Order: sequence, then structure tokens, then C-alpha cells
Amino acid sequence: MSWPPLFPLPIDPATAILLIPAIGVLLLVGLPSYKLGSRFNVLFAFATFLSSLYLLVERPPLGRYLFVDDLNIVFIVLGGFVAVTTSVFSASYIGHELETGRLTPTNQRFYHAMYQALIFSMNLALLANNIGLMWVAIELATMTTVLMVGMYRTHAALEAAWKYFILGSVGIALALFGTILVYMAAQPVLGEGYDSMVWTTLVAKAHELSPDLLNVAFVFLMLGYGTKVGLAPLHAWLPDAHAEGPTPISAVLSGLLLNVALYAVLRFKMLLSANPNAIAPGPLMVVLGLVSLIFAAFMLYRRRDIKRMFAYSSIEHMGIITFAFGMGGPLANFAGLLHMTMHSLTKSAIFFAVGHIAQVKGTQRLAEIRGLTESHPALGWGLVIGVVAIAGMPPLGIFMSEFLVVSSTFARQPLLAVPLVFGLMVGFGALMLRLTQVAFGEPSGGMAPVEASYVPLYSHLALVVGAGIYLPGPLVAWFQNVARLLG
Amino acid sequence: MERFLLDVAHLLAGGLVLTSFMLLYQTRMSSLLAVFALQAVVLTLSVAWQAHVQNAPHLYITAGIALVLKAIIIPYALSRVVRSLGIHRSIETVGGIGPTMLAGMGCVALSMVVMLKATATANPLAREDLAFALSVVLLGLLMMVTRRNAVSQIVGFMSIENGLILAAAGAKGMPLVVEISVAFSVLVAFIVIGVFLFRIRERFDSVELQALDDFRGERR
Amino acid sequence: MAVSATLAAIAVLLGTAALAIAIHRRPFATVLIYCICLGVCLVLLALAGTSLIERGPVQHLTLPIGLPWLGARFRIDALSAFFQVVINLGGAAASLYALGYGRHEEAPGRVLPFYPVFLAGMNLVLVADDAFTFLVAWEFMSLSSWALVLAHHHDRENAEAGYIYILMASFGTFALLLAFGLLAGPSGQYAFGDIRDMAHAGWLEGLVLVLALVGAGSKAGLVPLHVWLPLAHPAAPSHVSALMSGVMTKVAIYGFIRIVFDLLGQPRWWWSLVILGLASVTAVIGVLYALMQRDLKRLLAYSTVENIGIVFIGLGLALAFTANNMAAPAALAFTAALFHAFNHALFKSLLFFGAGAVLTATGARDIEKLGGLILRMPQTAFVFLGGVLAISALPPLNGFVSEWLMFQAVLLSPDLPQWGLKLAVPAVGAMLALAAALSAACFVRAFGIVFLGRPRAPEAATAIETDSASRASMFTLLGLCLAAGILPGLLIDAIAPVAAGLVGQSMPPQASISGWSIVPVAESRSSYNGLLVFGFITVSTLVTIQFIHRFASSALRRAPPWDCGFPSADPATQYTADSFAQPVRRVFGESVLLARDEVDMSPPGDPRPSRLTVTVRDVIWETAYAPISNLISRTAEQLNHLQFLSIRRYLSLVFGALIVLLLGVAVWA
Amino acid sequence: MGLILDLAVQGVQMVLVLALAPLLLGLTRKVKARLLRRQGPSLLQPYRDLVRLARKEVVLAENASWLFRSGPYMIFAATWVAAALVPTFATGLHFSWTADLIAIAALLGTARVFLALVGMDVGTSFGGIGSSREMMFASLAEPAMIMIVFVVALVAGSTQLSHIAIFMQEHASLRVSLGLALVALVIVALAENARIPVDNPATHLELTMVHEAMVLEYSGRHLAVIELAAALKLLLYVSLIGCIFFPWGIASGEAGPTAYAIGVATYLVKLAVGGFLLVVLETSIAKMRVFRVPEFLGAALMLGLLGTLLLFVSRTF
Repeated sequence: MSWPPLFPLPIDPATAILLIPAIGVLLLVGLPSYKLGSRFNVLFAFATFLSSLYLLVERPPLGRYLFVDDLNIVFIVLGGFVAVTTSVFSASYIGHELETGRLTPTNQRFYHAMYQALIFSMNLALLANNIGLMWVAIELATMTTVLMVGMYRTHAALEAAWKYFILGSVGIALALFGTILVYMAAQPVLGEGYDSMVWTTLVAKAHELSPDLLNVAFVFLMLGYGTKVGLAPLHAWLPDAHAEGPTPISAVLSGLLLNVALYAVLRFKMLLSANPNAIAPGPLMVVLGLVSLIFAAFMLYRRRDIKRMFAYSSIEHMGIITFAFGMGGPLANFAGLLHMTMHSLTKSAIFFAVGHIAQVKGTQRLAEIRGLTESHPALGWGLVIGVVAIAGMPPLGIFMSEFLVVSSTFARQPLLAVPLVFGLMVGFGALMLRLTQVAFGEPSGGMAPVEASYVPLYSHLALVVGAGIYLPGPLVAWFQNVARLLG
Repeated sequence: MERFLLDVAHLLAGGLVLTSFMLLYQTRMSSLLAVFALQAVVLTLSVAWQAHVQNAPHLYITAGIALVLKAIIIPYALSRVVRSLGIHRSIETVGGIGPTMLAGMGCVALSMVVMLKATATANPLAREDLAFALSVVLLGLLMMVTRRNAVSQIVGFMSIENGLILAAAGAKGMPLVVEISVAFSVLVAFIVIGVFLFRIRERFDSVELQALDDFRGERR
Repeated sequence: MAVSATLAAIAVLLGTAALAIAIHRRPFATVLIYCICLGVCLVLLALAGTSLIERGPVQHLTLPIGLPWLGARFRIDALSAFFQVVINLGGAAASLYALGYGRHEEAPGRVLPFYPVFLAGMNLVLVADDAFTFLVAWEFMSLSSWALVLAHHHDRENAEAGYIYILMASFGTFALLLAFGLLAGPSGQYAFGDIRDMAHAGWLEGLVLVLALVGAGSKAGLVPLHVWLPLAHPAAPSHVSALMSGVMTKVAIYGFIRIVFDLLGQPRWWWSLVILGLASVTAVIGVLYALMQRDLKRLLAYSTVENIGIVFIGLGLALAFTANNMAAPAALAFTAALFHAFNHALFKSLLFFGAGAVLTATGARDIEKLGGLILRMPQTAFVFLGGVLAISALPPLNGFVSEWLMFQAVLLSPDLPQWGLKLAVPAVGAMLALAAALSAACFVRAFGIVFLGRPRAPEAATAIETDSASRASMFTLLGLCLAAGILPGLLIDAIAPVAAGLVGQSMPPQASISGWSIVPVAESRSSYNGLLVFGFITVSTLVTIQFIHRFASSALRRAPPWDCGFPSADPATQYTADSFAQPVRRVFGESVLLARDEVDMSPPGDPRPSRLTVTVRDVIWETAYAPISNLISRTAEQLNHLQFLSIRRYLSLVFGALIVLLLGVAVWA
Repeated sequence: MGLILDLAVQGVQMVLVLALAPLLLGLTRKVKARLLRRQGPSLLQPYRDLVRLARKEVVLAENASWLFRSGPYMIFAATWVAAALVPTFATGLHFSWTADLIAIAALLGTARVFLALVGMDVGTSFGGIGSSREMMFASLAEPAMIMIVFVVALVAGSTQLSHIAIFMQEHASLRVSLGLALVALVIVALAENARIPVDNPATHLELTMVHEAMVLEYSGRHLAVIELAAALKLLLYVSLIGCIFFPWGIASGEAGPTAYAIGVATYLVKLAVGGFLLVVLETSIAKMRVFRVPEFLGAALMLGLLGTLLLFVSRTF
């Protein structure tokens, strides 16, 4: 391809994926009609996704504020896609909520505006070429999700949002302190002012920065952004936020926000691993990852609420991903990226299914949902495929990443693989136990047919299955570059 | 001269830590808010001093923000809330004052050790500042952990923010971005908290976290 | 070429599954789907058979799927070809049987789509040539069979069985995954070819052996990993049970052979000690539990455990001989193992088909409700009897030949240098004989209670003979059992290239020997001629019958049974299955089987009936699995409190983490 | 020429065992009677019984199946084939390579399984008792038999009876292992032939009988065939012991008529002695309770195993 096709908009795509949602916010705040609102929501999300696709073709030159490299483009495109499918899903979901009166028209205006705001802030966080800017963006994202989680204004929802807000803000504070420390470390080398907060310059000069300050900084950043990633013991907000908010938000949280926070952690990991004298960030991440994995795996057993259960499974998988990146090395990093991608797709697909299930059955309590494959075959089997995928069974995508993580770990650090496999087994047992109860046996609860499009659900599942069988060459090459970047 | 500048900066930062301890020590909501306002004033002074020392004028803005927002508006608003809820008298702390103070000491010591070791190369002004800032942050966190009451937790959270501002101010030549973001986040924080207090009052007649915590995810 | 053809056939199977999803509601779906499966299985059988017979070269193929930088490697060598023959033979028989049996299926939508996928998965395992593809196919197989086990999911037991099954399956997969991880090394050389070429450290090989034993054993049903098997195999529809029991376990054996004999290089002698110990225990425990079962299909499943034990005994001997560079005996033992695997695929499928026929005819799985079916379903009874004789290792059928070969291999053990093996192997031989004799007892019980005597329940009294397709399939299998029994030489020669490839030598060619008899080592040492034995028995039977009918009176009178003068019309006075097993229960009794007989004898003068209640629990489950599951649930219960903390406590968690990490940084360096 | 001779020998052997079996039975009964100070029936009584049974009509239970009617012939055929393959008076049996010792044991197993099955066919409680006990005994007797085979095979380097016999003839030596094996084989033989102390061939006290219980429903020609099979089995075991442990006088493959004559003579003597010893043993001990039998057979198994192990020891020096 000699000349990239001209980008349809007068601005460069990087700016576009920020501008489009920003406009969306302003527009959607004012739109009273639900139908129009949801349509426009999908439209804006789709436009954003398209422009992010254009980034693959041609990258705008490095800016002082925004930049695009192999690492964040992965997250941007993935996020764009999940945002589109989720907006499609939320169109039908919110419609149903309005009918049942759980939401008011004001809510839905607010909801759609916030949705766009979330997309905006996440893209900003990913594109930011400045640790301060990234911090701001992530905070913005947190705030918007807090508001959306509390949207039902039920006792439980408020409690969840409050918990999320308090823990989130503490995380914010810690992250900010870490950021300041990084600046302090950079300032003697890069001089005062803006340059000391720019990624590209920071990474370039990483080996000259004071290692001790970086160590302390990484502790704060790991805890601060780790709170957003939902690593145990900082996870407390995550299950409730997933369980009590509107299901599209659960999907977005698991599919996108966790990834964005993880992206921040990875950036700083790159910074540290570029500095020979600093502590290797790997062990810390490995430990946190294992703790989250095993803890979440055990927590899965006693769950009564279906959404909360899958929220814990998100913690489990974030643990696996953190573990993989902590292990480092081309294989493990590749596996981590793959796992992250697959988990976003699968988990959001599961939440799509769960959302409709909760709507038709009129409950989120696991005990009251039975025999789905019989009462709602399309939903039930969709859920089965999703859970089987999330449990890491072939031929679905997550199996490939788990295969790489486990086997490479066992070959390098056999003792580390033991707790890893243990946690995976325990979690697998819990998921399968619940799946057997929910999907099979005598059907119970509401039998009404679902009026919703299965497109989001099955498009995700198709991608996951496809990826499990065949990964396109360019994608692989691209992942391998990133894996090398991560060192 | 250099020495004097340092000492004053040191004094003010130390004062901030001191006020944090006072916060920990308070047992009455109204006095808690008062002390918080005091801390904000001290913060303002120290930031202003930093501005003077580093002759970085933009820091005066930060100082201004701190003064207006933290020393006046927030305490006032919170005390309104507190009175309207009629909980201005008591705060029940966890584990008593004494142990809390000891823990606070521990935190300060820890932050000193960590920071002074880490910033051996940085310029002395920044060193002192960072060490104190870290202890203020830790103390604020400690306060959030040892108070059962929403408002006092919010106060604890704000004192964490104070620590951050102190650190940011200490960081020589740190661009305005950060201060604005801090102010902005505090603003957002306050708004959201306000919203929440409001909603919470709609539902329960207090901001006791117990009332929130009785749900805790899944009924057991 | 053969590889691509095989893959094409597998693709057809997958397409069939898609088709089944589309049309499973139509009336003709069942017949159509099973016809396609039958055809594809026959094609695969032909492909594998030709490449095995004409000893074609090893063939490779790499597709650009699977692991990106590796691709999906496929390869067909003698070993794969042999097991493909076994599997597709079973698959074809099952499909033929299902043409009739499948019509009774109440939920075809839950069987038809997964059945072809299951077949495809098993075939895929056999042709996979890199760790990733192998594991994908392996889990694919487990997954599809899991779905089939859950076909009748309304039954609580089945749901539990499915759960335990999938759990054990993925446990095994993890073990294999770790094994491959070790073999592939940090750089991730997952292609089997590279693994073969690599040299491995000693401890590593030992670990890989254990992991392979766990991984393949959990699928094959090696004690103590067998617990899922007697639950899951009976839960599925009978033709699927036949596939799982008769065929899928063979895939597991293939996996074990592939890793230990092919990838792992020169074995150590103590490996064989481990395997022999496990295997002989498996054989005896399996048959003992089979002898205790009242559910016909569960009985068959337990007997599968026993036969797997026998096969592993053969493999263990082969390892022992290979470790000491005794190629000829190794070839003998290896051939015996594969021979038995082949036989088991035949007669176990046959028996499961019979069980399925009985199930559809009577609707009763509890054999205490059956009886006298030989009069109602004479043909089924006949083939089932054949299967019973075969699985009880009785001449002139095939079961005997493989066990005879195995005994011959055992008899060569004194030449082994290691004392441990010298002393262990004869004991293993005794266990083998014990297992064989017990399985004879077990199947006499099964056949006697189900088919002989008088009906114990109305269901049995009104049974009717099963449909023609099922019978055709069963008779075919019986014919194959007989053929393999009387002409074993052909099969041994077919196995020869496999043995040559893996243990370095093959048994002497048998086809050349006069009169179709088989000579494992030397004419002077031992030989067996199934054809002649069969001929002898037939001839002498005919002679006797002729003689009797010539010279004896042919008068015959029907009368009530004599029964020592006290005939009772009540079928309840017959010997029951539990009472038949009672002597063995008493001998091997409480310790091995956790068997309890509670006799509740009513005091004199009390008209209340006395009862004997028999409970048999799986000792392995009680001692190994129950504790683990309890431990996990208790831990979960404890940790669950963390869901219900207050925000303040969560904050203190964060605070604690921060302090700990800061301390860490403080003390670091 | 040699082939014809071998075939002739084989044929003679088949007829001979058939002809001698009832005689051995008669002998044991006669001797037993004498030892009990009774007159006892004539030696030929078993033949007479068989003929009488063959002449009687068959009384068949109403629900007896085809298996019940064809069973006796299967049992008889399997036993006969097994008996025909054990060298009695000459080793040069043409078909001896058809089946080795293991196969012969297995053939007897076939017969046993059919016997146990027909016992359950009519659906009486006694048949069931008999079958279940028979199978329980067998499940212990067979491993013991295999152990014996091991001992012999390890000594003689073959499981082929003709070769074993020849080997024993040539280098016969007193070996502890062989002694143990002999004892074990005797125990197995007692159990397999339903003799005292395991079972009482003469009893009709229902609860104690095993073999009789299984054939309880048979009558007429069927019973005759089964009785003959039982007699054959006894003969088989005696001649098995003879050919393995006392192979003297057995004519080798290409011997002259005199050798064959000697072979037959010695064989008859062996049978007589064997039968006599058997009876002496039977009369000197009492029948044991059913659940003592497993220990009895277990002893045989242990002896066999011990023999194998001792063999290794003795081999090493």
C-alpha cells in the first residue's frame, strides 16, 4: 500500500477519536428521545471506532500531548470495538429498562452522555503522551463510571457507587503521588517543566533517572492504578460496581476500564524495566497477580449473584494477565496481550448474555436461574460458550494464552506454575459448577422470549473462537512488537 | 539566606504534619472541620512560600485555590451538612486515640526513612517537602481507616489531597497541569460527594457508613 | 496425501455438526447425520488401514492455524494409523448402531450436533504433531463428550457426572500442558519433531512421566483418577457411552504412548515399576467394583477401568524391557498392550450396545429389575454372550489372545537385571490372572442376572428384541471379535510397524507360520492356534451332538423347575445380583471395597420381612476426593467473609498493602 | 508317515481319555467305599450310569432357554479339547502346539463359565448359589494356576506341555519350587473338581453343594454329558500332574510301538495311583466351610508365588 487513503475528516485521526465522543457528550446531553439517543450513541461509538481503525493504516506524527505507538493502539482499537458492540447492546437493554421503569428518560440522557464521556476519557488516557494528562483522563473515566454505577439509585447501587468512589479516589491520590515522584526523578535529568512528564522522553532517558525514587514511585503507581485494575486486595469496589450498575456498564468496566488502568501500569513497568538499577517490577506484579487469581477463584464458589460472580472472574483474569506481564519475556508478554484482548471480548460477551438473562428471568440470583439452554437456547448456549471460553477451554482464544502462560512459566519457574495452575483449577471448578446449574437442569423462572439482537454477543464469541483457531499474521507481528517493547 | 528559606519551608511543611496529627486527635466533628480549615491555611502558606522560593508565580494560584476552597468553602459546606444531620457532636473512632497516634508516628517514621533514602540526590528543599508530604498522605489515609463516619472520612481524604499538593508544590518546576488537575479532582470529588451526601440523606437519615455498609454486596 | 484426506474427512465431520444444528428438529435428521458419520468413519478407517498395511512413509502437513509462529502440524505414522483404525472402527460401529438406537432419543438436538464433533476431536488428537494442536484436539474431545454426557441433563445425577467429568478432564489437560511445557523448554519448542530432537535432563524426564501418567491416566481412568469414569460413561446415550468407554480411553492410551515412548527418549527402569504398580492395582480395583455394581452401564464402565489397567500393564512391561535394551520382549509386551486395546474397543462397544438395547427394551438400568431376557431378546442375548466370553479372556475369542501374549511377556521377566522388576513382575502376573478370573465372575453375574432366570420386574417381562440396525452393528462386532480371536497373526503383523517404530523391533512375522498359529518367541517356548482351538471345539461339539442324537433317547418333557422339590413361582426367590456378588464381597470385603451388608432380621413371631441392605462406596473417592472438595469449600467459606466487609475495612486493606510495600522498599538494597 | 503316526496318536489320545474318564471315577468311588469298609459299586458303575441317563427322557424346566440346552455340549467340548491336548502316554501329539498350558487352563475356564451360566438359567436359588460360589473359587484358583505355570515355565523354559514333559524327563532334579508348585496344583485340582475338602461330589445336602447345585435342573442325556465332562476334568488334572511332575515313561515323538505300550502302561499306573491318593486324601480330611475355601486357595496362590521367588533365589547361585 503506497499511499494511505485520505482520512475523511479535516483533523488527524488521533484528534478525531477524542473529538467525536466529546461532541457526542454535548449532543446527547440534550437529546430527550431514547430512540434517537441510543441511535446516536451507536453512531458516535462507531465513528470513533472507524477513526481508530484508520490509526492502523497511518499514524499521526508524535505530538507533545498525544502519541500513538504499538502498545496503545492495541488498546485503542480493542476499546473502540467493544464500545461499539456494547452501545448496540445497551440500546436494547436500556430500552427494556425504560419500559420496566427502572430508568427515567432523564437517566437515559445522562447515561448516553456519560457513555460518550467515558469513551472520550479512555481514549485520552490511552493517547496521552504525558503522565499527568493520562492521570487526569483516568480520573475522568473513573468519575463517569461512578456516576453510571449509581444510576439505579437503589440502596445497593448507591452503596456500590459510594464504595467505588471512595476506593477509587484513594487510588487516584496514590497514583498522583506516584506521578509526582516520577517527575521528581525525571526533573534533575530532563530539567524542569513539561519535558519531564513526556512518555517518549522519559523512556528514552529512563536509565539515567534515580532508581530509588522510581522504586517508591512504582509502589504508589502500582497500588493506585492497581486499584482500578481490581487486583486483590484493592479489588473491593469491583464486584459490587459490576453487579449493581446497568449491565452495559459492567461490560464496559470489565472490557475496557480495567484494560486502561492496566495500560498505565504497563507504561510505568516499561519505565522501570528500562532502568537497570531500579527494582524489577516483575516480582511485585507476579505476586499481586497470583494473589488476585487465587483469591478470586475461591470467591467464585459462594456467589449468589450472577453478575457479581463474573465480576470476580474478571478479577481472576486480571490477575492472570498481571502475572503474565510480570513474568515478562516474549512468550509471556505475548500471552498477556492476547489474554487481555480475549478476556475483554469474552467477558463483555458474557455480560451481554447475562444482561438479557437477568431481564427475561427478572432476577440476578443464581439460585433462581435454571435450565437456560432449554428455556432460551440462543442465550443459554451463548452463555455456555462464553463461560467455557472464560474457563480457558479450546478451541477458544483464552486457551491459547493460558497455554502459553502456563507452559512458559513452568519451563522457567516451575514453582510459580504450581500456584498458577492451582488457582486456574479452582476457578475452573467454580465456573463450571455454576454453569452446570444455570444452563442445564429443569428450566425455571421467566420463559418469555428475548427481544434483543444477538449480534453483539455472537460477534464477540465468533471473534474469540476464530482467534482460538487462527490469529492473522499482522496481528501476531504487531503483538510481538509490543511484547518486545514490554521487555 | 538560603538556610532561612529552607527553615521556613521546613517549618511550614512540619506544621502541615502537625495539623494532620491534630486531625487524628479530634473527637468532635465541628472541631475536626475547624482543624481541617487550619490545615488548609497552613498548606496555603507553605505553597505560597514555595512560590516565593522557587519564584514560580503559578504556585500562587494553587495557594489561592487551596485557601478559598479548602480553608473556607468546604469546611463551611461540610459543617452545614453536619449540623443539618445533627451529628456535629461525636465521632466514634476505631481503636481509640492513643493507638491511632502511635500508628501515626509509625507512618511518619516510615515516610521519613523511605523518602530521605530515595531522594538523597534531589535538592534539600524537595527532600523535606516530599518526606512531609508522604507523611501527610499516610496520616490522611490512617484517618480514613480509623473513622467510622462519612464526613470525617471525607476530611481524611482531603488531607490526603493536601499532602499531594504539598508534594506537587515541592516538585520544582512542575507544570501547572498538575495543580489544576488536583484542584479539578478535588472539585469533582466534592461535587460527587455532595451529590452522594444528598442522595444518601434522601434514603437514610444519616451519613453513617454503617447505614451503607449493612448491605455490602450480597445479603448473607 | 493421507494426512490431507484425513483432515478433509474431519472437516466433513465438523460440517456435519453445523448441519445437525440446522436440521436437528427434522424427523430425518437422525438417520441422515448418523449415515454421514458412518460413511466418514469408514473412509477414515480405509485410509488408516491402507497406510498401516502397506507401511507407507510418515507423512506431514502444516496448516497456518493454531499457534501463529508454529502453525498446526499434522503427522500420520504407524502409531496414529493403528489408533485411527481402532477409533474409526468403534465410531463406524457406534454410528451404525445409532441408526437404530438414535430413534429412541428424546432430545436429538443435544446429541446430533456433538456426536460428529466428538468423532472429529478424537481423530484430530491422533494426527496432531505439536503440543498446542494436540491439547486443543484433546480438550475439544473432552468438551464435546461433556456436552454429550449432559444430553439428558434433567437427571441430577447426569449433571453432577458431567461436572465431575469436565473437572477431571481439565485437570488432566493441565497435567499434559505442564508436561509439554517442560518438554518444550523456555524457548517454547512445541513441535513434536523439535521435542524429539531435544535432550532432556533426568529429573525432568521423571517429572514428565508422572505428569503424562496423570494427564493420560485421568482420561483413561487409571486408579486413582478413575472416579469420573463410572459416573460419566453411563450418563451419556448408550452409543456415546460405547464411544467414550471403548474408544476415547484408547485416545488417552495413545497420548501416553506418544509422550512416553515417542517424545521422551530412552526410559529408566523404575518408570516401569511405577506404571506396573498403578496398572495392576487399577485392573483389580476396577473389576472388583464392576462386580459390585447393580447398574449395567456402570458395571461396564468399571470393567473399562480394569481393561485400561491391563493395557497399562503391557505398556509397563514394554518400558521395563526397553529400558534394558531387550527389544524383542519389549515388542511382545507392546504388541500385547495394543492388541488388548484393540480388543477392548471391540467387545466393550459390543457390550455397551447390548446394554443400550436392554435399556431401550426395558427402560431399566438396575439389573435387579431384569432377568429372563434371553427368551425375549434371543439375538441380543447371543451377541452379549459373545461379548462376555471375549471380555472374560476365554478362548477361542480375542480377549484371550491378548492376555495370553501378556502372560508370555511376563514369563520373559526373569531375564530382567533389576531385582525390583524380577520380583514385582510375577506378582503383577498374578494380579493379571486375578483380574481376568474376577472379570469372568463379573460378567457371568451380569449375563446371568440380566438375561437368564425369570423376569424380576414387569418391564423385563414385556421386553421386545431390538431393531435391525443395532443388531447388525452388534453382530459385526462379534464377528470381528471372533476373527481377531482365531486369526491373531494378521493383527500382530499389522501392529508390527508400530512396535518397530517405538521399541525398535517388532514381533516375528506371524503370517508366514504354518496353520495360522502364533509364536511370540520360539516354537519350543510357546504357541497358540486360535483357528485350531475353534475348529476343535466346533468339531467335537458337533460330534458329541451327533453321537447323542444317534444313540441317546430324544424324548423331552417340559415341566416346572425341580429346585430340590420346592419350586416357587415368585421370581423374587431367585438369586439376586447382590447375593451373587456376596462371596467376593466377603473375601475382598470391607477393606478394599468399603462394602457393608446390613442384615435386619425380624425377631421370631414378627411378620415384618427381614432385609439385607448392601452399600458399596468407592474407597478412592472417600479417601482422596471428598477431603479435597471439603477443604476447598471450607476455604471458600472462610474467604467469603471478605465480600461483606465495610468500606473502612477495605480501605485498611489498601493502607496495609501500601505500608507493607513501603517497608519492602525501605528495607530493599 | 510321521504325520500319520502323530495324527493316530492324537486320535488315540482323544478316545483314550474319553474311555478312561469314567473308569477313574469308578476307581475313586470303589476305593473310597473300601476305605469306609463298604463293598461299593463296581468299577464300571459310572459307565452304566451314563448309559442309563442317556436312555432316559429329558425333563426340561418351562423357562429353560436355548443356552440351557446347548450348554452341556459346550462344556463337554471345551473340556474334551483341553484333555486331548495334555500328553498322557506320548508327547508327540500332533496338535500339542495348538495350545499351551495357559490355553488349557483357559479352556477349562470356558467350560466353567458355561457351567455357571446354565446354573443360573432356570432361575432357581440353588443354581445361583452354585454359580456364585463356583466363580468365587475360580477367581482364586486361576491366579494360583497361573503361578504354577510360571514356576514350571521358568524351570522348563516353556509353557508347551510336550516340551515341559521332555525337559522334565531329561533333567529331572529335586527343586523346592517344583515341590511347592505340586502342592499348589493338587489344591487347585481339588477345588476345580469339586472334591473334598472344597465340595462333596456325593452330597445332596443343598446348602453345601457347589457343582451339584449348578446341574440340579439337568436330567437325561444332558446330565450324562455333564457328568462325563466332570469325569474328563478329573482325568485331565491327574494326567496333568503326571505329565509335569512324573513324566517317566511317556513316549517321545518318534518312538516305536514298544515305547507307546510302555507309555500307556505307565499312564494307567499313574491314573490308578493318582486316584488312590486322591481318595486317601479325601477320606482323611473333612469338608471345610465355604468361606474357609478362599484361605485354602489363597494358600495355593501363595505357594505358587513363593515357588516363583524361590526359583530366582536358586537361580542366582
